[in-house]
This record gives sequence, structure tokens and C-alpha cells, in this order.
Amino acid sequence: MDFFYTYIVLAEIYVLLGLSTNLLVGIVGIFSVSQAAVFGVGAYLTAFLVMQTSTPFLVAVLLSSILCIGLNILVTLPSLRVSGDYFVVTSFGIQLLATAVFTNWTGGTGGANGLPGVPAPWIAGHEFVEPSEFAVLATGGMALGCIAFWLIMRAPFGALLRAIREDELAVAALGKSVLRAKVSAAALAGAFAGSAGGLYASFLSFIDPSSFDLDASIFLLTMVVVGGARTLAGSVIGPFVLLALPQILALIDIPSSVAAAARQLIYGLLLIAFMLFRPQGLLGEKL
Amino acid sequence: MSAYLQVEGLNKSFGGLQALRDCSFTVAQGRITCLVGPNGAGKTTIFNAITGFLVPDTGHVTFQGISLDGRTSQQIVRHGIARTFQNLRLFVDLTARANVLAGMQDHVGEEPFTAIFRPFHTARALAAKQDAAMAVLAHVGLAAQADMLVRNLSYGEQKLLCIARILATGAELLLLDEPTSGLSGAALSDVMALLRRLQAEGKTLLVVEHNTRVVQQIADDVLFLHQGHLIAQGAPADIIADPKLAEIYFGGAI
Amino acid sequence: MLWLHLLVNGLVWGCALGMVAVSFSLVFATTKIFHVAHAAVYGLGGYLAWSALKHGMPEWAALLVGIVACAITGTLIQKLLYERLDRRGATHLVILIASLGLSAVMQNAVAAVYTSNVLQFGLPWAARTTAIGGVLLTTAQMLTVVAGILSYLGAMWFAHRTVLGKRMRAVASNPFLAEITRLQPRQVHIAVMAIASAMVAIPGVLVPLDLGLQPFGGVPILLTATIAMIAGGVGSISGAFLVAVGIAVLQNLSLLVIPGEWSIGITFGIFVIFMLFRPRGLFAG
Amino acid sequence: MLRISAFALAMALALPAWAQPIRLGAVLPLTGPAAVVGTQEQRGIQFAVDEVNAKGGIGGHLIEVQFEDNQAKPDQSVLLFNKLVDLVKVPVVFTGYSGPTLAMAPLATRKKTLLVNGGAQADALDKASPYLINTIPVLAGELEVLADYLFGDASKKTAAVLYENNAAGIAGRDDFVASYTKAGGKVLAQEPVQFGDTNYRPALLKLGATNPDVLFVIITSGTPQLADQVRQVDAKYMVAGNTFFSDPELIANPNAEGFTHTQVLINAPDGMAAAFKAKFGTEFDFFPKQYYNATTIVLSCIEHLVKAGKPITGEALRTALLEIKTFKGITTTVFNTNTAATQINMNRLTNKTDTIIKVIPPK
Repeated sequence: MDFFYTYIVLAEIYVLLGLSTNLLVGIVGIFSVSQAAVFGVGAYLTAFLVMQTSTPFLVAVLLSSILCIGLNILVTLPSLRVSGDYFVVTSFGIQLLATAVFTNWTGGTGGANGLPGVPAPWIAGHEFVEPSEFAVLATGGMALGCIAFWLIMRAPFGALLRAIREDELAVAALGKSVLRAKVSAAALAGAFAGSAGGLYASFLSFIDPSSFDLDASIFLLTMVVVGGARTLAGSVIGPFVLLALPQILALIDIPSSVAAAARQLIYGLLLIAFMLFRPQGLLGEKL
Repeated sequence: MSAYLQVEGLNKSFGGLQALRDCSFTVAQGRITCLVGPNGAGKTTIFNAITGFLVPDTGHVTFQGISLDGRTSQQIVRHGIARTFQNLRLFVDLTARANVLAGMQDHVGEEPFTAIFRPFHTARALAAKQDAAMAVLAHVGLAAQADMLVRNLSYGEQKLLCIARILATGAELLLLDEPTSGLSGAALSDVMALLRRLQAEGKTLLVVEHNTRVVQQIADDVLFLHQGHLIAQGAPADIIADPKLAEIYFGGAI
Repeated sequence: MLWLHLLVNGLVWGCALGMVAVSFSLVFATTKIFHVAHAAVYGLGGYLAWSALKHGMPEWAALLVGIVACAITGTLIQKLLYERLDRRGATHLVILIASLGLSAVMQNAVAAVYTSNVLQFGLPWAARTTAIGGVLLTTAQMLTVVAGILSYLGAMWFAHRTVLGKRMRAVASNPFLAEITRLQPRQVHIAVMAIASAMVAIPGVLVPLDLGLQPFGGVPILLTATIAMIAGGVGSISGAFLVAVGIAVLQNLSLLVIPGEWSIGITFGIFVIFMLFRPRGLFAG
Repeated sequence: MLRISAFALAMALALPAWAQPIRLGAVLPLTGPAAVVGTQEQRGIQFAVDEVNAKGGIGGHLIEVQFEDNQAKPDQSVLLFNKLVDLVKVPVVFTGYSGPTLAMAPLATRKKTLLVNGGAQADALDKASPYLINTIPVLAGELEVLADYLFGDASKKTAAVLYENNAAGIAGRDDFVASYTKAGGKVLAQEPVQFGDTNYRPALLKLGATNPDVLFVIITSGTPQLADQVRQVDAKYMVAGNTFFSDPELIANPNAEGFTHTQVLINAPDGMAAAFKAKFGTEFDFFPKQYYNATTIVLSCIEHLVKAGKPITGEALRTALLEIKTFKGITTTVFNTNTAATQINMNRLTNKTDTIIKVIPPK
């Protein structure tokens, strides 16, 4: 059942990304469309570390997460200066800039050719090469992410973030540092995205810029919105549903020459229907 | 001897509009001072200047002998000054209790590191704060509404909650921006009773107030602001009796 | 001489980009909707004109078909989707996602009907060249310049001289006030969507005349146009148009000093830095 | 429910073995920008399969192909590959595009499933997996022929390069530059264009300013627009390319007069091209031809196994393919390794026809 395990692993990696996106977009209200760029940096750095410097897998993922913490703070900083729709466009810009770097910095990323041959994780003498084995790792990673998310949301930090989303000025008037809270949230989102990147590169063994482009960022947003913004359950269910959706749509019998386009069309219609009739997603709160 | 709160020579202009001009006054400890004046007189601008939400062009604010110039709103709350907003700015999608908790200072786990790595410590500390938050709510008479979403509270209850939220910060000087506006009957007397009770407990209140009857009943001192300038101050009876001020206030002489 | 060629080429492309930017700006400033599906409307115009042409219509009629069809599409999008979402109190994020969904629907419908192949208009006159000041321009390019300048002037005239345009600007600056002063923002929104969609159909037909039709071709153009709109200052028609031309010229001239693969990255990099220092745009007050 | 299954079982047992179809898989970009190529590849496969099925299939087995859309993304490719192998139990998966193929290659090795690539030409594909069969030579071989011809026969001593900024284009650029430099030529400049962007003017202007003898172009689509724009900038240089120039729309474009290119030999009889156009409404281009050829190669391996009464597995197919070695379909394809060698021609577009000017037999 490699297909099933592959689905599980990819969905679990996307759950980590969903948590990252949900934290910024859903909970703090920073409308970022560049989370895939941070994800990509995590993936490329892990690939580089395990391939070029033989860093152990877990250390490489840890280092990638740390770099992505810094990077995500950096790309989120403009949101402190420009608000709302302006930040969306800035964020678009950051994403496109990142894609240009992934595609053109051939020395570092393999460029458009991508980076093949990322080795499977090797932990304590065991190689996690089969999808069923990797699923253990991915489940562990997802569980850690979910626990962290859950702990945050029930701690005063979660309440502070929710308050910021509602009214930054009021939060400041209560003697809290909005800046510090936003930076902390961005850091956390960066750690989630970075570790997801590390898992992704090691699982697929091949990465190229197409996994980290604007489409991927939009896919992340869609996952959060369809699953449900601002809740843990929403972040978890979104990736599982959206990754399964093409497989479900494939069951609809359409003449093969237009099948793929027709399925994407249905996918678009579903998005519209969700926004019209259930903007809180499957298990979330209203955005 | 310096005053409890001293405001000296504040000037602030927005583009061509002079919102504050050479505005100076003092507020005495343990008293209720009402800030009155027609719309656009600069009352909220003074609040903003005292609480660090805007930087005056010139002038100084001193609180208990400490200069507040250049302090952020966050630091000013830590010095013991907190304010409400005319348009409330409550967190309407959170419960009343969560709003009060948001006002409390020094939470354990208000940053991710402790929240994640010391979850039990965080949870214990939060449980203790819950009790304190309930006490504050009970104090303003909202204990029964603690777990209701703010958007479902009545306007009067929301007004009380605004005060509860800044009480939770532990501030000694409370700046209230029109705490009674839009209220009447029981809700109005609830708020007025609360203000007196707070004074009795030793808080100092600076209140922007439009209702002259309220001013007469609660104010110890009145500051009269007109076109960004402090034009009169004194006991409420004196200010309200002054025909020139009444002319400005009601006649809209601009 | 290379710089002159690149400059002229940038100006031509800038006129096409400018039309997209100005039309997007009209929508965004008035409705505050990040109308991503504008890219799909742009694409639709070209395909419908192509169909009209293949059914034997004369060129001008085909262009008209594209413009009218897009105007109708824009109206329907506003009435059937955005207005409903707005009535349900949808936030900007929700509307943006719906717009992305609509964009996917429209582009894939086009791909299903017309295939994903690059389609050509195949009009020999469009590719015929004329030398102007030592630079060879195709008829399609010259048409683009003329259409771009006329569209810009038309948009300026519309916004500042017509009753609807004045209402549009009033709604843009204060929707609440417009509501209570009976400017009927809903109707203004629909009118603006129709006009902007008609306007984006012009480059939607003229650009493919030169470069061919692709179902997924509109998105990169729209993104660049968005940047022009924001950098030019939201609501400023001149800002959107001039910055669009500026970006196109800059991207072309940048080839003189840097390899082409970095020109997009650098454009967006400059934009991000720009947003940090002048978040309200160049031409905004 | 039970009755239906019992009935199905009875049907399966009652019917002779020939009624069971042989299922193959294909993972191609069918939506998104890359669909321009992916859908053409799909049509090529479908055309070959329909042709065999019209004749009654192979040894009585009809052939079915399950097409999956990966949008040219590696993660989707891996997921869909596993789906086809696990759930549909296909022995063969057709693929295109270097990135997705490289992502699936390790899986092909582990699962002993034949991965058949008929369109991507990045050099890394040559050694990615023993189970990856490339029915088209990698670019290096083809461009070596072109570089030698340009420097030698055509005595073009300087060149500029216009390439698509993706895996295929970058591989082409690097291979051409290496071969052309080795032959003694000088590469003056290189410029990329974004995939799907048909505005080549800025790059053409910049490259033209270096006054090269020849412009080498490697782009997968949009060649007719390129011809128009080359004519427009009044180019004095020769334009040379690879097999991608054998696009019927380019050949029909008068502005492409004199374009010279290598051609991985692949000729379809006129009747076949017409039948294809009648069926799908699009031209029998390079990619459909290549995938038609790739599919016929796979089908003849299947036929070989069916005749020998062997089970059709990826491993058996691979063995059969390397045993049969030479396939004489619409073009002769020789497998000395898992990457095909085919005859390469030098062609020139003249008077709206693609004319062979030199033939280079497979090495």
C-alpha cells in the first residue's frame, strides 16, 4: 500500500505547512502568500546539508528550521509596515523573488533542473526509505507540530495572537508588545515550514522549484481555508481532503482529452462554493 | 511638590489643523477629573498623547515625577496608566473573561517558548489568573457574563467590560474615554456607581465626559478644553455656571 | 542602438501592461476586491475573438465580440459572485480565494474547449513591419501602443469627466458615505467591473495577435500589472499606467547590464524594497 | 451486493483470458502551463493504443491507459506513480518532463516498474534508473551533431544561444555550448526566456547585438512566434535549433525560411498524420509522434511477452526491450543502453517544407 502511505506522508507534511500558514493567516491575520518560499528554503537547505556535508538527517532538519525561523521573520516584517491588501502584493513579490532564486541560482539549488538524489533519512542505523517507514517519521513530525500548536493556542500566547487579529491597537493599549508577538508567531510558522521542507526533500529524494512556487503558496492557503481557518482540526483535515480530492475527482468519468482540465474546473467550482456557502471551511472558524 | 499627573505645553498639529495648542494641566491623585469641551476640542488627542499613541510636537507629560516623554504605550501601561477607547475596541470574538485576561500583565506563556516547553507551568499559572480575572469581572458586576462572547453582551455590559479590562492591567490612573455615552437608566447609574467605587478604592480617574449631569455628580475637578487649548479649570459647579463656557459648549461658537 | 530597440520594445509592452494595470486598478480601487480572475477575463477575450474570426467575422467585429463578451462576463462575476460574497460579509481573504477558484474555472474551461496548445491568429497584416526611427514595429505592436494610449486617456476622461466616473471615485474614497448619499455603490461596482473587463479585453486580443493565445498566459501579466497599480498608488490611473510602462521599460533595459533570467526576480525584489519605504505608492498623496 | 460480485466472478471465470485488458499508466502534466506539452504527449499515446485496439488488441487483450495529471509537480508524480503501481498494478508508466521523471526514477528502480520517457531530454535522465527507458536520445548526442554541422559544414564560427529557462532548455544550452566550443566555435552570449512567454524580442535584441553567425534556439513551444519576431528584428544570422523546430505551424510560417535544425528522425506517413488530425483536431507534432513511437515500442515488448506466454511485469518488459533492441516503428529506435539511439537528420525549412540536408546514422 505504498500509494496509501505516500498519501499519508505528503498530507502530514502539508499539515505542518498548514499549521504554519494557519498561524500567520488565520490566527494573527498576516495574509502571507509566500509560505511556499520558506518551505522551499527548508527543503533546499536540508538537501544541501545531507548531500554536501553529510550532516545527520535530524540535525539537518533542525538547522533548516532555525534558518527558516529567521527567514520567516524577515519576510513577515513588511506586514508591520504595510497592511492588508498591500502586504498581499508585497508577499506575492517575495514569493516570485524566491522562485527566481530557486530557478536561477544553479550552484545552490540545481536551478530549474532540480536536485535529484537527496538521500533517505538515516536515524540510529535505520534507513527510512519505504513510504511505510517514512510515514512513522512524518507522523512524528506532524504530531510534534500539532502538540506545539495546541499548547500555544491554549496558552496566553494564543489568546494574545487572537486579540491581535481583532484589534492591534487595543492590544498595545493593554501594555502588550504587538511586534514581539507577531515576530514570535512568524518564527514559529518558520519552524513549521522549515521542518516540513526537510521532510519533503528527504521523502521525495528530488526537489525542484515547481514545488515551491506561487501555485504552491496558493495551494497552502486553499488548504487552510477549506480545512478551516484558526483551528487545529482545520489545519489537519485540510491537507488530507485536498490531496485526496484529485483522486476522488478522477472517479468521475470524463472523456480523457478534456478530463484533466474538467477536473481542475470542478476543483475551482468547489472553492467558489466553499467561499459562498461555508467560508469557515470544514472544521474552522469564520475568516 | 510635583503633581500626580502633569501635562505641560502640549502642541500637536495634523497637517494644517492645530489639535492641541499649548495645553497644560495637572491631575490630582485619588480624584475624578473630567475633561469636557465641544467636539473636536482635542480631548481624545490628549489621551493619545498621554498614553503614547501619538507623539506631541512639543510638550511633556510627567507621571508621579517620572517623565513619560518618548515612552511607548506598552511602557506607559507598566507605569500604571491605562485607557479605554470611545469606540470600545473590545475583542468581540473572545469571551468577557478572555478580554479581562488579555488586560492582565506578566502572563506565564505569553510567548511560544514557555507555552510549548513548560506547558504545565503555563497551565497552572493560567488557572491562577483565571480566578483573578473572575474577581475583576465580579467587581464590575459582570461575573454572570464571564463566558459569553463579547459580541453578545449588551452595550452597557460592554462599557463595563472596557473598564474591567483596564482594571486588569493593575493601572492606578485610569483614562476613560466617554464611559457613559450612549447609556441611560440603570446602565448609566451602574457605570457611575462603578466610577465612584473605583475612586473610593484609591484609583485616580481622568474622564472624557459629555453629559453635564454626570460631570456634576462625579467630578471633583473639571478641565474645559476648547480648540485644543485649556481655557478653564475648577470645580464642576463653577465651570457649568460660567455662561461664557456654556455658550462655547452649547452654542458651538467656532 | 540596442538600447533604443529595447526602449521602444519596453514602451510597446508597457502599453499592453498599462491597460491591464489601469483596468485592474479601476476594479481594486472601487470594490477593494483583489480580482485575480481578471487574468482569466483577459485570456477569455482573446479566445472569443479568435473564435469569431474563425467563424468568418471581420477583424474589427471579432475585437468587438471579445470586448462585449468580457464586459458581460465582468458584470456576471460581480453580480453572481462578488456581490453575493459581500452580502454574506466575506473578508478579503475569502473573496480572494473565491476569485482564485473562478480563475481556475475559467482558464480550465478555455483549456478544455480550445486545448492547451498555443493558438495563432495567423493574420499576415498583424506581423507586417514598419520602420519608425530605425526600429521595426509590427502592425500588432503599433495597434497596442495606440490602444494603450487611447485606453489611458479614455479611463482618465471616464474617471474625471463623466457622472459615473465621479460616482466611482466617490465610492472608492468612502463606500459608507456613498451608501448613505444614495450613490448606489452596488450599481457603481457592477458598472466598473463591466468597464474594466471590456478594457482588459483590448490587450487580451491585441497581445495574442502578436504572441499567440495560451489558456494560462494571463497570470504573470496580471501580477506585474498589480505591482504597477500598487507602486503607482491605488486609485491613481496615471500612476498605474506610467509605472506599468516604467516596469516594462526597466525590464527591457535591464538586459543591457544583467542576464535576462534575473529580470523578473529583480523587478519583484525592487518592488518589495520599495513597499517597505513607500507603502502608499509613488503617486498617492 | 454479494450477488453482483458473484456474477462478476462468474463472468471473469467464464470469459476466455483474452477479454482481460492490459492496463498501462501515464503520469503527465495535463493541466497548468505545462499542459501545452503534456496533452500532446497524451494524444500520442492514445493514438497508438487506439490503433492497436482497433486491430483487436494484443493477443486478444485490449490495451487501456490510465492517464494521471501531475501538473508537472514532483510530489504529485510520486503519489500518482504509487497509485498506478499499487492500485492499478500497471507494469509501465509513461512520463514526460525531466523533473517529475527524476522524482519517479528511484521508485521505478525499487518497484521494478518500467518508466518510459518519450519527450524529456535532460542528460541526468540517462543514468537515473535502470528502469527508466528513454525512447528519445538525450540532448547531448543530438546537439553534438548540430554543433559539428554548424561549425563544420555551415562554417558558422560564432553563436548566440536562446534557451527556455527550464530543465530542458538549460540542458540544451549547456550541451550545445560544450559541443560547439569543443568543435572550435565561440559562444558570444546566451539569454533565457520564461517557459510559456512568447515575447522573445528583448532577448533577440540583446543576442542580435553581439552579431553572431548563428543563433541556437531551444524552446519547446512558441516557435512560430519566434520566427515572426526574428524576421521583425531583421536578423542577419542563421537560426538553428533542435527537433522542436519540426512543428507544422513553424514549417508553414514563411518567416521561418532558412531555419536549420537537427531532427531526431521520426516520420509519420501522410495518412497517419491526417488520421491523427481528424481524431484530435491538432497537428501530429513532434511530441505526439515521439509518444506514439514510445507506445508502439512498449506494445511490441508486450506482444513479445504475450506470445512467449510470460507474465507482463516491468522487469520482463525491460528484459524484452533490451533483447529486442531494435524497433522499426515510424522510426528505427535502437537500445544499446536504456536510452535510445536513433538516426538524426539535419533539416532546413525552405518554401514551407522541412527538407533533409544531411543524414547522420545512429552511432
